[in-house]
Amino acid sequence: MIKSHSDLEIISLEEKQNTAQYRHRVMCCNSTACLSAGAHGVREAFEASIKREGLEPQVQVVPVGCMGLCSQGPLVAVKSRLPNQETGGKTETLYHSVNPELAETICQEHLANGKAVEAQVLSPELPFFARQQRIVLANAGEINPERIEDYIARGGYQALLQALSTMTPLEVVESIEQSGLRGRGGGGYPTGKKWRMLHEAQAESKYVVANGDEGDPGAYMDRTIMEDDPHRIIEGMTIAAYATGAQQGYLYVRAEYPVAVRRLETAIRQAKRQGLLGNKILDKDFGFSLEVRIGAGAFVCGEETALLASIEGKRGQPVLRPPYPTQRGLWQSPTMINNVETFANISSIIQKGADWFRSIGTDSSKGSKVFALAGKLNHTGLIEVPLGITLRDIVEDMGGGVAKGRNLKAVQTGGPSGGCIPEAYLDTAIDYESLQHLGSIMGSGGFIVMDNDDSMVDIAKFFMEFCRDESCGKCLPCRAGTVQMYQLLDKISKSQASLDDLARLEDLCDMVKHTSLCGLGQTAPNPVLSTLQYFRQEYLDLMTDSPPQVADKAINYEALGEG
Amino acid sequence: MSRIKLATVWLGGCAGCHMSFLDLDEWLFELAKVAELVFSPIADAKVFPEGVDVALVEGAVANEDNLELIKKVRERSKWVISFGDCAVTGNVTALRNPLGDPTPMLKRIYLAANVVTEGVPSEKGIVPALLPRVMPVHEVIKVDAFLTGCPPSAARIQAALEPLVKGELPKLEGEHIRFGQGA
Amino acid sequence: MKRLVIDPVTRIEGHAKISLFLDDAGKLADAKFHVTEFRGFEAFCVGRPLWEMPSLTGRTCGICPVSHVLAAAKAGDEILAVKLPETALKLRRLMNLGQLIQSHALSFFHLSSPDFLLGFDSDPAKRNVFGLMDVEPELARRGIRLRKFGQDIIAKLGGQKIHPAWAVPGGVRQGLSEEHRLELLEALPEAQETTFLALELFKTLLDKFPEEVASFGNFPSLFLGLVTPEGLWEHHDGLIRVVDETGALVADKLEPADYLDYIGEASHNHSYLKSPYYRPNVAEGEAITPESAGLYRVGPLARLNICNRIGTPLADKELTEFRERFGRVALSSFQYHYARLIEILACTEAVALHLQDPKITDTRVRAQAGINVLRGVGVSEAPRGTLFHDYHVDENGLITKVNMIIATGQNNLAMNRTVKQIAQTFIKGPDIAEGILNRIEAGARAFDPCLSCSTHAIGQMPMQVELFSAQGELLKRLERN
Amino acid sequence: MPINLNINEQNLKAQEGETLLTVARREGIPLPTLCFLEGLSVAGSCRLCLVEVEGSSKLQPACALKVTEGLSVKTATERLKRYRKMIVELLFAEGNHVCAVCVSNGNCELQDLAVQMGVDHIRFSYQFPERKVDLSHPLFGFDANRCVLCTRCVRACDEIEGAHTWDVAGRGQSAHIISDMAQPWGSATSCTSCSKCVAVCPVGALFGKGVSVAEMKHQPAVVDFLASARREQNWHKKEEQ
Repeated sequence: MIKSHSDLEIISLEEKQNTAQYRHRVMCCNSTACLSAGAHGVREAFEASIKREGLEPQVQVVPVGCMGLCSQGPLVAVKSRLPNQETGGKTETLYHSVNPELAETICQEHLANGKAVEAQVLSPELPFFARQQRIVLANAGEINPERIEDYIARGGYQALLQALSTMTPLEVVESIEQSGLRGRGGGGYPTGKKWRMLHEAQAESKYVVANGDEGDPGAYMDRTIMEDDPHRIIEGMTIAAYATGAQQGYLYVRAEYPVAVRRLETAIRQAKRQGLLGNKILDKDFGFSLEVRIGAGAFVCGEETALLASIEGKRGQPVLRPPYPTQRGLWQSPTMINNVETFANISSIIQKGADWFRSIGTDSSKGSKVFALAGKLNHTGLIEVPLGITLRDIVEDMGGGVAKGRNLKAVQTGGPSGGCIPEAYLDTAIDYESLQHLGSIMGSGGFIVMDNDDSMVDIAKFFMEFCRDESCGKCLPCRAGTVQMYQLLDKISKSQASLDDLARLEDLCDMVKHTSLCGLGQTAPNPVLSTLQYFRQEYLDLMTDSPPQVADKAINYEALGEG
Repeated sequence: MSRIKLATVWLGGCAGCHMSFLDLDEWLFELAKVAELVFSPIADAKVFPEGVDVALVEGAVANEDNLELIKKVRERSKWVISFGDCAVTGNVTALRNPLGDPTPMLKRIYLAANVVTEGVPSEKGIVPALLPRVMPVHEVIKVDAFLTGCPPSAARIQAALEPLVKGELPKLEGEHIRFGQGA
Repeated sequence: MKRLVIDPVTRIEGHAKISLFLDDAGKLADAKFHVTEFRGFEAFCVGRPLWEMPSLTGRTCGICPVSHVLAAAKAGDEILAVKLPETALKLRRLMNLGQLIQSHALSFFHLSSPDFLLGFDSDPAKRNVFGLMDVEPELARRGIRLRKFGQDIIAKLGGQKIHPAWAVPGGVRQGLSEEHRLELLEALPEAQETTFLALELFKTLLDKFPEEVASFGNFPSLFLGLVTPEGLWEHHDGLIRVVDETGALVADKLEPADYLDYIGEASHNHSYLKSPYYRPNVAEGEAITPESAGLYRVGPLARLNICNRIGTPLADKELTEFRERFGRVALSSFQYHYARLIEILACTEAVALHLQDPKITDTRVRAQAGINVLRGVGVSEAPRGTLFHDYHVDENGLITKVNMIIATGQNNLAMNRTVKQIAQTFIKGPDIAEGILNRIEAGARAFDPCLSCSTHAIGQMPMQVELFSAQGELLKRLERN
Repeated sequence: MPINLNINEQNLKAQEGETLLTVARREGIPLPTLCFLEGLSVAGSCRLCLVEVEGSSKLQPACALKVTEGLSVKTATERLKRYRKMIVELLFAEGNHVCAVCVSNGNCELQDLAVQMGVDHIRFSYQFPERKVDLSHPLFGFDANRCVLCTRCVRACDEIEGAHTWDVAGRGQSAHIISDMAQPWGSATSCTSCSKCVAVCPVGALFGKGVSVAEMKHQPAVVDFLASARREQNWHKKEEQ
């Protein structure tokens, strides 16, 4: 049971000593992207050849989380105790595209002889890595997420201890307010403001909820945090509970993330055992319990009120607001919901201070944001960058430019609720307001790059299909509107639509946006509206004067002729 | 005063709207003073003529013949009016749509065990093939006004015809537009 | 071989074409009557509640919706296994009489009389009810008012003229008010007067059209329809009787519900309209053609031919005269028109009797019950002939199977044979005058075919003529204006 | 405490805690509704009663909007009318609403809404979904073809009767009403056959068994009576007092 600073220190020291026994620490990416590229076989190959070479006492093989550059996985980092000559004085070497054969070579040359396999080494100078600022992903790829000791060795739970022993709950709330942290789920609502509302709410029971129902197609920021650094979220939530007076918390994770669920559950068990959850946390007069709740994979359950309904065991669909969850949430009690990425920022803010956090980002948007780079880029994967970085920096520098020498056409941000930003606006510095101004949103961090081969109508259609399938069906505009909008987009994409159809589509976008009950419906038209705003001609080019009717062709009787 | 050229067209429907038109009874004499019936199932023209002023179209678009005729009607008429619920909504004629492709239905009806059969009727150029989906008229062509009802009552038809014979599009509202009813 | 298609056949209640096949010498080799609409009622009624069937199947036809409403309600009665309140039965009969009157008036005045009064060869642009209104305004007005009388009976009972939602399994939804009864009684004399006028007019016309009388479907055949247990003319209940061309009973007192035992159905490649036939006259596996011994006719002519007498004095007097003219059984389909007028007269007499019946305004008009039997057959005489609705339901009352045999379908073989007979009579060579084509259409018109309902599976009919080469290639499409 | 508010540039007084819809109805200001029913909880899902609130970019449902001092709203702007008409059209397009052969023809709130909105045809494409009729209950029937998912039946059954026989299954365009665990209504053991769901249905989806076309007349006011009778412990019908 950890009760004090020194207890934490002991664990940390033991862990560091344990690591220091080894000359090399081979960190094999064990995240979903690399696993699907064969990372499991790579790790086995390392273990086998280390055994064969008799290097077991000198080399530790560790499964770690995502290192980011998923397009070049499986990634393996070799960390050495001492800088040695053969690797050019570096203590860390990162290999890309590792396969079992390469693992064997690395073992024989690098681990045994201290000579890096240069051809497969990624430079840490690569802008993809160099320009990142890792706060929430600080431990991803560094620690074994299934060991609390690893987390503690990297300063974990220090912030909780600090908050509990040196700050009043109100001071914690104020610190978060001062930091300028905003909700990372997409809305960008000031986190401190939410915390204060729950803090001030008078009720017998209060709840904090982490939203890990990441549903945007292609997004895996939250999954990565949950899989790679579960304790960071738990620590953030526990601090939040202390600050707001909540006694119970829920981690809402979608069922499609079984690894995240397993690691969070393991982490909760470990934290409980260490007295970091439960009654009398860190021997203080403060208790907090945490449970994982598994969502059945409905996109709409990312919406606050639908998520709460789902936790209560009800049909996951939104309800009218007000009352807001901080007034009446879970089981009618005040409830605060933050995205897991938001919670992952907390421990760093407490440890390093609000001012440190405020120093990162733009006037209105502080800190860093994780983006999932995808689409027609040379380098794709997960990055965490300071807010205020320009779109162009991400695309051209970090992403290595558009693949195959094609021209960039647009960047889609914000997933199904977002929009397409054309090349002309690439110098925009990213923050919540600037993206909104361009007709898109920050969202949860989707970042898809499109080149001239991509059809904007198809993009809009893809996201509309997604929204149609994910509509919960409660309110009519979203339930029926998305169906009609999808059909019109389909008709347009097949050159079967008239200008009347286009006008009808725009009418529907306007109506669905303004009349839908929740965010899903209100933002569903965004991909259409933003592509129409910047790429209207592309739609017009697909128009036809005499649209063929869906049922223009009669059925074929040939097969029916004979009795 | 010259009379307007009036046509009535019957696509996939039950003829109830045409019967309701005949329920105008003696007002038909008034109508005859201002309108000339140039094409109708109750008249003998075989080809839809050019220069029609007003075409009342009963029924939904259900087969190849309907499709061919309605396109001709649109080309040759100044105003096309969807006449009755089948034309406006698909109504009962479109009740087959939720069943999907009509092929199994045709087979069931024409290849039934107790039927002496030559197969599903399909003589080319004679028996028009069904469209996979019955469509209201405005899904196929532009429609200028809508006259709802199953059927629209004679009074409702008269309310629509009165402006039409004067060269104005009708503006029906209130109970005059209720689906499914004729009032 | 050349083929001529009349498309669309006009002034009939439906969508149809007629094909004429001419041999190389230009003489008629064959003729076919095609029905070109399909609607699928038998399919989409499945899964619907029994109680909605009258209104739903009523939509098979806007001309005689009442016939379907009544047949559907009767099938429903069978399934509920209820005995109808006496007044409900009387009211249903009254509505059917209104239906016969309006439909017959429509057929005679609005659709066919332009042929008789303006001439088969007159200007096709004027040969319609509007042309008649121009030339014979008084007669046209009377015809319109006679139809209106029939429609008013329907509206005063069912609330609206077309597609009244009124007859239901177990009875009817509302009775007849005293006020409406009096209004109808008041209108009755004029209706009867118009009927007499039309009858007298038609008798004078008969002599003008000897060739038409001789060729409009003039052939021996069976006739089928309902008669009362005593053998009198019947339009709603009763039992099935079949007679031959001499009037001899071929079958009598057949249970309508057993119709599948004696009526078969054939389907042809050239038409959506199936062809029912009299099963006992056809061998197993035999092809069904217009020459088949299974051909029978239904409708006004059949009803007059099968009954012993009508049972009301004025109509019986007319029937006697009719039989004096044409024998015990009239064979020419041209006389459908005549029969129709006699039936209108019979209907007006029957309407009078009903309206004077003290029980007609009774308000006990509906029996309530649940599903008691899983199949019901409702049979009624529609204006165009005997109508069968056959429903199967599940224990909850959801329709599981529907079969409908519709009056006009039963005349399908006869109509095919009729158009061929007319074509053979009038076509002398490759140059065919418009008036001849009109006569061919008029042959179909005599049956007053209602295709919109006969194509429950199927639908409507206007007429078209196409010329085909011997190889079956389309040479030209004849269009008459 | 009476408060002041402004509806369509008309100054009005109301009680704190009242909803805008209550005030508008009392003042005779027309506002279309479908999912709302006096006596049931507020769903706010049909979106027909949305109004424009001064100082807010978001439209608010009048059924849920609590009036506050100085509230200023517009209930019938051109934009709102346009949206409402589209909503009604979309409702027609998503189900199989064949008014002519519906048990509620002439007694239907959806049909009434179409008349109010001036809907004389549907601009959106009909979906023609394949849906079923459930006649397994001895007294009532449910025709999913006509259901508009207002969930009045669900709420009446849960909140007034306490049986919770009805609920919603599926999502988006596949969302549909089910009884018990998607069993036929007739085998739903929770159903007390109280008929409240039938009474509150705005369309012909729920009906008494044995009614034919145009015969079904619903009695939605029954839940308001029950709710207020329980609240006030007064079971006399108002007109009988």
